[in-house]
Amino acid sequence: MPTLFPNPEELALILPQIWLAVFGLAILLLDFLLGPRQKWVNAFGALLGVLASGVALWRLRGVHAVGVPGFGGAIVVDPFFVFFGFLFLASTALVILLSVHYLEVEEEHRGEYYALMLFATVGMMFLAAGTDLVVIFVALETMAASFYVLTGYLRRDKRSNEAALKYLLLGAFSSGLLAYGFSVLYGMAGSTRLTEIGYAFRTPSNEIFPVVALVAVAAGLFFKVAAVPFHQWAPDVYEGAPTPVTAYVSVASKAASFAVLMRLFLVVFEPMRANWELLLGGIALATMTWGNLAALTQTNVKRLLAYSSIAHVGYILLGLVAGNETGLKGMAFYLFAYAFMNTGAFAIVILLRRKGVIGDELDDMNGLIYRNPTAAVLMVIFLISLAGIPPTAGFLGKYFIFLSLIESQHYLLAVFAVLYIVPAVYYYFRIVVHMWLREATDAARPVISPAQAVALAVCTLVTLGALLYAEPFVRLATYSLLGSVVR
Amino acid sequence: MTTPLPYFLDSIWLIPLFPLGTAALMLFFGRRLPNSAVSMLCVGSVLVSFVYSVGAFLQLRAWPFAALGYWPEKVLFDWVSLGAYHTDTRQLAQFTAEWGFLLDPLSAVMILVVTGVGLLIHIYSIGYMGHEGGYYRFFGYMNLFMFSMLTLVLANNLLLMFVGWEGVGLCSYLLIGFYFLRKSASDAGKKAFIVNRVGDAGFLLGIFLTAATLGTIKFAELGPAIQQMGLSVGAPALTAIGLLLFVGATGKSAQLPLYTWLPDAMEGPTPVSALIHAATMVTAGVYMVTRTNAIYQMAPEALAVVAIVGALTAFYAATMGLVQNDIKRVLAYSTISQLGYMFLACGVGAYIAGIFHLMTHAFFKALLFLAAGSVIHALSGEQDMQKMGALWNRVPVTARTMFVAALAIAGIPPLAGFFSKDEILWKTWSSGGIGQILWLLGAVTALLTAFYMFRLINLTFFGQSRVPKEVDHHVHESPAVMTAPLVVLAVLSVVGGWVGIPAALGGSNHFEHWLEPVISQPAGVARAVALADEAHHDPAEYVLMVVSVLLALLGIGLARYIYIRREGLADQLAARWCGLHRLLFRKYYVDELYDALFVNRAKDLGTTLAAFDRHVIDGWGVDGSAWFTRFTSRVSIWWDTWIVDGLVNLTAWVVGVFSYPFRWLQTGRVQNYALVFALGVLILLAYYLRGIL
Amino acid sequence: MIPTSHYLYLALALFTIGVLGVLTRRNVIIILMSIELILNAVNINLVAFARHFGSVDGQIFAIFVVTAAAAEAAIGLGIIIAFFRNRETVLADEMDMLKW
Amino acid sequence: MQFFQDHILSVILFTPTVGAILMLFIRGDRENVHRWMGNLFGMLGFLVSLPLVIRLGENWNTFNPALADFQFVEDVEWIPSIGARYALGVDGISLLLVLLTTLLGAIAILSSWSAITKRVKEYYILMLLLQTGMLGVFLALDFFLFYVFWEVMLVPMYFLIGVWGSDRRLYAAIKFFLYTLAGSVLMLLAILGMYFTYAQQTGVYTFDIRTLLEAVPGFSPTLQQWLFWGLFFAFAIKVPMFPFHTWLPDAHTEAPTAGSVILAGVLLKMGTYGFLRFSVPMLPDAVKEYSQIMVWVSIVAIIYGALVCMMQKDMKKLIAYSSVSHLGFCTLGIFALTPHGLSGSLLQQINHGLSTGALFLIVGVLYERRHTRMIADFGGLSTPMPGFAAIYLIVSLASLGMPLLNGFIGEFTILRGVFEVNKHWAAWGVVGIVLGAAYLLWLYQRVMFGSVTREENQHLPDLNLREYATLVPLVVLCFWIGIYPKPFFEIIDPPMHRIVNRVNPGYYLVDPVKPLPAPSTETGITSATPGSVEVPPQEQR
Amino acid sequence: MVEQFTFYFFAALAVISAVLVITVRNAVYSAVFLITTLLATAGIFLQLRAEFLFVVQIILYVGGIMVLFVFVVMLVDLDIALRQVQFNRQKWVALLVVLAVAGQLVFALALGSEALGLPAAAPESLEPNTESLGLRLFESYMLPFEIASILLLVAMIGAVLLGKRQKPPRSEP
Repeated sequence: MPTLFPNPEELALILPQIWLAVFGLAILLLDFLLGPRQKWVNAFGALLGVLASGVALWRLRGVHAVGVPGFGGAIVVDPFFVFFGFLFLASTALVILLSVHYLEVEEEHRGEYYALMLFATVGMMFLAAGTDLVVIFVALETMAASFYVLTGYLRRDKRSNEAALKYLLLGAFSSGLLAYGFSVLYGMAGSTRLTEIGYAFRTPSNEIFPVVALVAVAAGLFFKVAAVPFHQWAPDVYEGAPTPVTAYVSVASKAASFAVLMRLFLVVFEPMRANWELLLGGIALATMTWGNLAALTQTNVKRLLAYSSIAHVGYILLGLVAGNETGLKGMAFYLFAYAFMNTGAFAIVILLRRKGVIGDELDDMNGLIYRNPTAAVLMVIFLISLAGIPPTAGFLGKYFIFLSLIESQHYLLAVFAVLYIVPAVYYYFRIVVHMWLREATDAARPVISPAQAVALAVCTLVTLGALLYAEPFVRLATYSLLGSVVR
Repeated sequence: MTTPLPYFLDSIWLIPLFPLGTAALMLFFGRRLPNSAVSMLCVGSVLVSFVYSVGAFLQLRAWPFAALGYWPEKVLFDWVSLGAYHTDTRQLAQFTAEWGFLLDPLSAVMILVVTGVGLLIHIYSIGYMGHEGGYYRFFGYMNLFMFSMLTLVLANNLLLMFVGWEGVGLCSYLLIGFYFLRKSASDAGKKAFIVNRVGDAGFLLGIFLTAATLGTIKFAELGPAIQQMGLSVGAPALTAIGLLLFVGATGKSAQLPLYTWLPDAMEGPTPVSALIHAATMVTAGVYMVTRTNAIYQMAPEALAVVAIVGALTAFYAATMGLVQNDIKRVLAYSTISQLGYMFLACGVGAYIAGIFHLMTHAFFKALLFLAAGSVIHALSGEQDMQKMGALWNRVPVTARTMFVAALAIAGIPPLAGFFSKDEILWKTWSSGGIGQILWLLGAVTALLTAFYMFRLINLTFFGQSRVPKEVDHHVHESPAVMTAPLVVLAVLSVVGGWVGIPAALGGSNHFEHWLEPVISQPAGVARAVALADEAHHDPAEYVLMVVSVLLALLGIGLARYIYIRREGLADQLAARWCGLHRLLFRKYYVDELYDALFVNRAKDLGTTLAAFDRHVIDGWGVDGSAWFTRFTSRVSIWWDTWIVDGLVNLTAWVVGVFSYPFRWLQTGRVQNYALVFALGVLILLAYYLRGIL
Repeated sequence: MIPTSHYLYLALALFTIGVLGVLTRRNVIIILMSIELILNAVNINLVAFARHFGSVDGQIFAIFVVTAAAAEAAIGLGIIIAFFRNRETVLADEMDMLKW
Repeated sequence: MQFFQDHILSVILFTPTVGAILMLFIRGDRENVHRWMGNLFGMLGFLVSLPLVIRLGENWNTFNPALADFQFVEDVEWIPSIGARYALGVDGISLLLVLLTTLLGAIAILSSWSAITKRVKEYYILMLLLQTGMLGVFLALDFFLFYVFWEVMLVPMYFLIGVWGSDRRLYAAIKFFLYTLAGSVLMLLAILGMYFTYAQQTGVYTFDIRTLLEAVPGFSPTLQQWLFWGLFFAFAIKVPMFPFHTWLPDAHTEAPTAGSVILAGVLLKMGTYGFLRFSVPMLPDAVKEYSQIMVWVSIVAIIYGALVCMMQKDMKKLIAYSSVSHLGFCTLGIFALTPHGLSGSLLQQINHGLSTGALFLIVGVLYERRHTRMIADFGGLSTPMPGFAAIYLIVSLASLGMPLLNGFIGEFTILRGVFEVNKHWAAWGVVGIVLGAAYLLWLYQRVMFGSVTREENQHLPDLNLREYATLVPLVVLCFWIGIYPKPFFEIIDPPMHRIVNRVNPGYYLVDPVKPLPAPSTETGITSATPGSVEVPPQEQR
Repeated sequence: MVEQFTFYFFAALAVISAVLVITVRNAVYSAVFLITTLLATAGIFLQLRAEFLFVVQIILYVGGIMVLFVFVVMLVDLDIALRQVQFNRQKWVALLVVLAVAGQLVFALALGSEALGLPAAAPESLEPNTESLGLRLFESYMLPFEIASILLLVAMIGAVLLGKRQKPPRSEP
């Protein structure tokens, strides 16, 4: 006899999300009590929420490999989820730290911002945990809706408006396609549970519906991760959104989308691997190509990083193409490393934001080494890591991807993948050139606020530490694979 | 197996070291020393070397070679010891080159000549260079040269010889370019060095081939190794070695076709010309051929080439010597010519005759140069014989000693040159084969030699004075420090040949007996020497002697007739055969030819390759589409401006080419994005439906 | 009895029209309406399949799709208003500050 | 002391890093403090590397050439889950390169004292980091570690060229970076290929170079060929071999003096080191198959580099192209695959580091005085700068292969080895030597001889004490190697013989007509003691 | 027969109004036609025995969302919008692409539906379904229901945040 109300054990499974939601609501209320000078308390509250969520998540870490299903199989709490959950929480915390000063400069410091971030995190965590089409769809919408609002958060900024509108129109469009795909999936299996759909895929009644479903779902998810040719929203949105949001979108939203992408491809579409492997390889290659080449001539740092993030998507997809343990481990590690190095890079861009200067053009970087040597040095570390040059986490991520390609005998893809590091270095080092080799056009010395310092320190430590002392990090990535996603 | 060596023989390694010590001292600290200290140290060190050489020579005479079967050798330590390698016969050998010094009769003669003549020239230089800047540097280089030359001579293996070989080349470069403020001087130095390097390349390959063929490069082991390897006479490998080594020799000893540097080398100070470009360094090739006679004896073809090149050079250089007006250049061509004689001797197997001529030539040619230097000194640096004349009594010592030297080189008995040259001509004649043709060349050369030497004497010391007024009243005899060496050398030029008076003239030919042990005489090749021995009383020897003396006298007489008796005849002759004259005067245009053939081509190639680098490799291989750029004129204008401005780097441009299409697709219009999205779906679906259809 | 496939064709037709609207209309509000059309088409699919399988899951899914559509519409219109205030236009192709 | 003995390689490796980290905490405007610190740690880095060959006390173990293994090995786990280890060690191949690196590093740092006036702090920090990167490449015994250092090194070098270089520095820096990166990423694939194949065969995931050195020759021939090409591009670009050399003139020319010294002296050696350490011993069959191509490419590089040198107007560019030519000799020696070729190649790498390093220092001396590198701007410098003239001459001669100086020994040994395989190759190499003499002497002549044509050059100061201190050690080493190279060969030969044994297993067994004397290990006077004669075999009379 | 008539009537109505939604010039008309489409869809839901959804469709969609639309359409300047070109420049390409995709999908459905094979379930088995739907919703789909609450909260915050009239900026950003 099913009960209408969940038992405590089941609630414990979603306790991390509950904490986030509770704190989000609390912030909305708290915000009314705070004066304009005290808005940082919101951020503090949000951090507390993340912390509480983290503690709750930490207590779930012991879940066994196949995971603990909850809510009648709507979600599963497995290492895969725990890993991604921590990743979301970490990036949320980092972005919160980076936001405080930024919002003060923008004079848009309000509690809704942090509440929305927490709600978005809720969505992402359900996305990573979801094993039901409905959960996935709603969680995705929750996350996306939060991001639409966050992107348009600077209402007075035309670029922010435009970015939000583009994001919304295209996001809704892709959601429509995704929902269409989901409906076909449902039509195939008669159920919304992924496991059932998985069965249906293993014994397909025909070969055409799976294809339609695959294409629709894949296109929808590729849109979310910004893979070519569904990526075009990314540069515009990244450029227009408030910079902390850009960091957040590029890191957390991407990780969440990859989580669901991995789960769907590995649980549902796996039987069709022969069908989509080549296609995915092609998309990954196209993504790397487009991202890298388009980034070469950008003059706006955020936009440049946007294209570069597209290129990174290509790399991560390659792990899925390889599909073996190394490849999946590589995806997890890559996303992990990416979260920290990319947030770090955006953090430097955020530093440059001050009254009257947006600070996201390459020229705004000029002579940063004179104006703030620490920032310039850290930026170099992040960029090196993004490019995939040791001794940084980014290298180890790429290492796994390349190794998996070799293991699965995708040699040509491997060659392309490694060679694309070269243009990547070129455009990342354009930023370096501006920071180190150009004379400063701007006398102002950006100051690192304490919160930003903490965030930067964490990013740096992880970016360097994940290679220099890589063992725990590799174990973490390995841990994520204990989950049910792996065959 | 080891016998304790007597003191001087044990100390032969010190002989090169004394000059090296002072050379180092000069080069590093010479600037702070007064000239007198410089002279004392440098001349003193050469004197010490000379004393040690004499000591070693004397002790070597007592060396019981017959009993021991080997010559004293002093090995300091392994130098290049490379471990195992395969010889051409697929045997394993150990490549070792030691810092080892070998004193045998041959090197004993050489060190005596080198230190002896060197000492005299050093003394002479005190006077000659006394007023030049960079006095210490000059002596530093000179002593460095002494070191190198002595190393060359004393080396017990080919590689160490090569050290000296390159060392003398370097010193030659430095000393020729000593007046480095003069561009022609530094050009000449560079030319000398590079032409020598060409020769050295051959030498180096010769060393490799020796090692590869015989498994050793030690002189003492060459002969036994040939035996052991079972190589027969005329084995291709040996011929190849012989030819390669001879390429080295042609470079160093200025033989055809690598002789061009020597006349230019006259840009150096005159003592340098005397020491390096007459007495010692240029004879290194002859020494080397003699030193490796074990190989040449087994390689008759190579030997024939040596002989032919030698004879041709002798003749060819003599013809050019006929018309030169620069006093030192005449002597330079004469040197080349005389070196040709020496090679001719070696080529017909008469190595000892070659070395004999080497020695006597060292005496009289050094004397000629020093005397010429003295004349130049007297005339405040004038070298053009057209502006000399009638100096016989104004520089008496110089003139008389030079006259003696000229007689010696012309081959007038009983001066040194007569014996050595005659020995060569006789051995050539008697060697059979083409020997008689070569003899003819040699004999004509003797005529020419006598002619141009006395042309020089006549133009310089006799006839009308053509000395310009402003120079005229400065003319003076050189100081004693310069004339004394002249006198000593003059004496040597007279008596130097008496150590080798042939048996035919009742002498005992000590020289030949002294050197005989170092000449290897394998059974089959002993022909030439054996022939010479058999023909001990061949009347032909006397006939030839007379012929050559007559030719020499004819040359002297002609010179006297043309340049003293019938002044103006020379110019008439020159006008009559102006083509020939110009050809000779311009040295057969060989310099121009080499420039056109090699030097300029190498430069062109360099330019082309640099351009190739810039345009094709950078522009095509690396930067992809730049190739396309080059063929579209419009874009190439851009290209040029970019290169010139250096503002836009190429890479950025090329990546831009790739980048912009992707950027243009990013129109900023949301519906374009959606359209691309839809297109993506279309393609994805098409991909799958294609499979299903 | 209407075959399930007819509903699917109907849904496809509405879906296609919706996509076409998104791709061609300049007015952002109409684009948003077209997206509603797309989601509506998905709902038809879902409900048709629900009847097909005789389960209510599809209908429940459809309720959530409607919810999502409502949320998107609300946010979308909010953004449009903010955009319109700043830029005095609602035309999609005049929205090109961010490009390249 | 015991700790030092056990961890000497780590100490060598991280001494510069420690310096760099300390300097991070010193304010940037205290430039002289940074200069002193930089020099202190540069010198310290050199000093701590000396105990590898110099005994420190009773219980001190120095490098023993007789041992076949890697020595001073440190081996601890690093990333166990992927099998990467922190493993360091030296053998005869790397020992000299390590010493060369520490020496040139110290000298390069010393040479920058007055040349670097802006951003002093960053400069010294980057120099020291670069030092660590380069040392790591030579010391690593783990492929993963090796690759990390291999790439780490690029970044400081990029900045050295990019920040402190001359006019076209940006272009040169990024070109250098991208070019070398393109090669090294392909190497990464090759490394991963080995790693994976080994794991497939044995189930053990390891990057250990020692293990892979034994295992890789057993891989399938096809795979070996792919691996060869994968490694080839990385090394060939670094060397640089002929068609991949175009980054080098730009980078060398634009880099600051110290950067050029390090580039020429050490960085280029990484390519040849890679060939010697990995390509040849690991992939003997593939190497044998492609050795012909490689040899011809090397010969082209030798001659091409030399010819291009002739036409250069910029001193640094000329020297840069001369590196192409000289490194051509090194690769020529390697791909001759004979003991002499290999030994000579390694020695020539050291030689090139010393002499070309010194040449760049010399150009730096002039550049510091006149701020131009155009040959035409000089002439007749012998008069105002006699000491400089002497040193420059010696260095030029060393570079062009004058006997008694180091270059000769190296080139001779290489050509000896090449000659054994193919006489034509050696002949072409000799052509390179001749050309080498031409362009270097011509350069010397144009710069030093003649009368002083420009007023500015009239009173150029001669070398000062610091400049002597940078140049004299190199000159002394040039002479040492030229006159008594035996200690060097003793270190170099054993590993080269092992390589030959791998590539050409029958090499030492063919017709041992002449028994080989046991390799002597003592130094100094060996075959003859003073006062004795060595008796040559009886000569036939 | 009635059933078929109902279906085809509503289907035709839905499609025709949908076409009108994207073709008419006036955005208000578009909204009206969208309402028509949605109502027609509601009819189809009813015909599919999804009474609860029928109600949701009318109340939530037509009553809620469309009011919002109309409101916004009124808010933005209508007159200008009317005079402007309604279709963008890529319309023909877009039409082509969309028709191609639609063709592919039709093709796929044609192939796929045949293979779907299941006979339609009897309508009676679904009747009455509101109760079972409610049970199912709170039994199996309680979690998405809860998440949806957050989604709606986000939408609310967002709409308020973005639609609110903004304060004049204190200084130029």
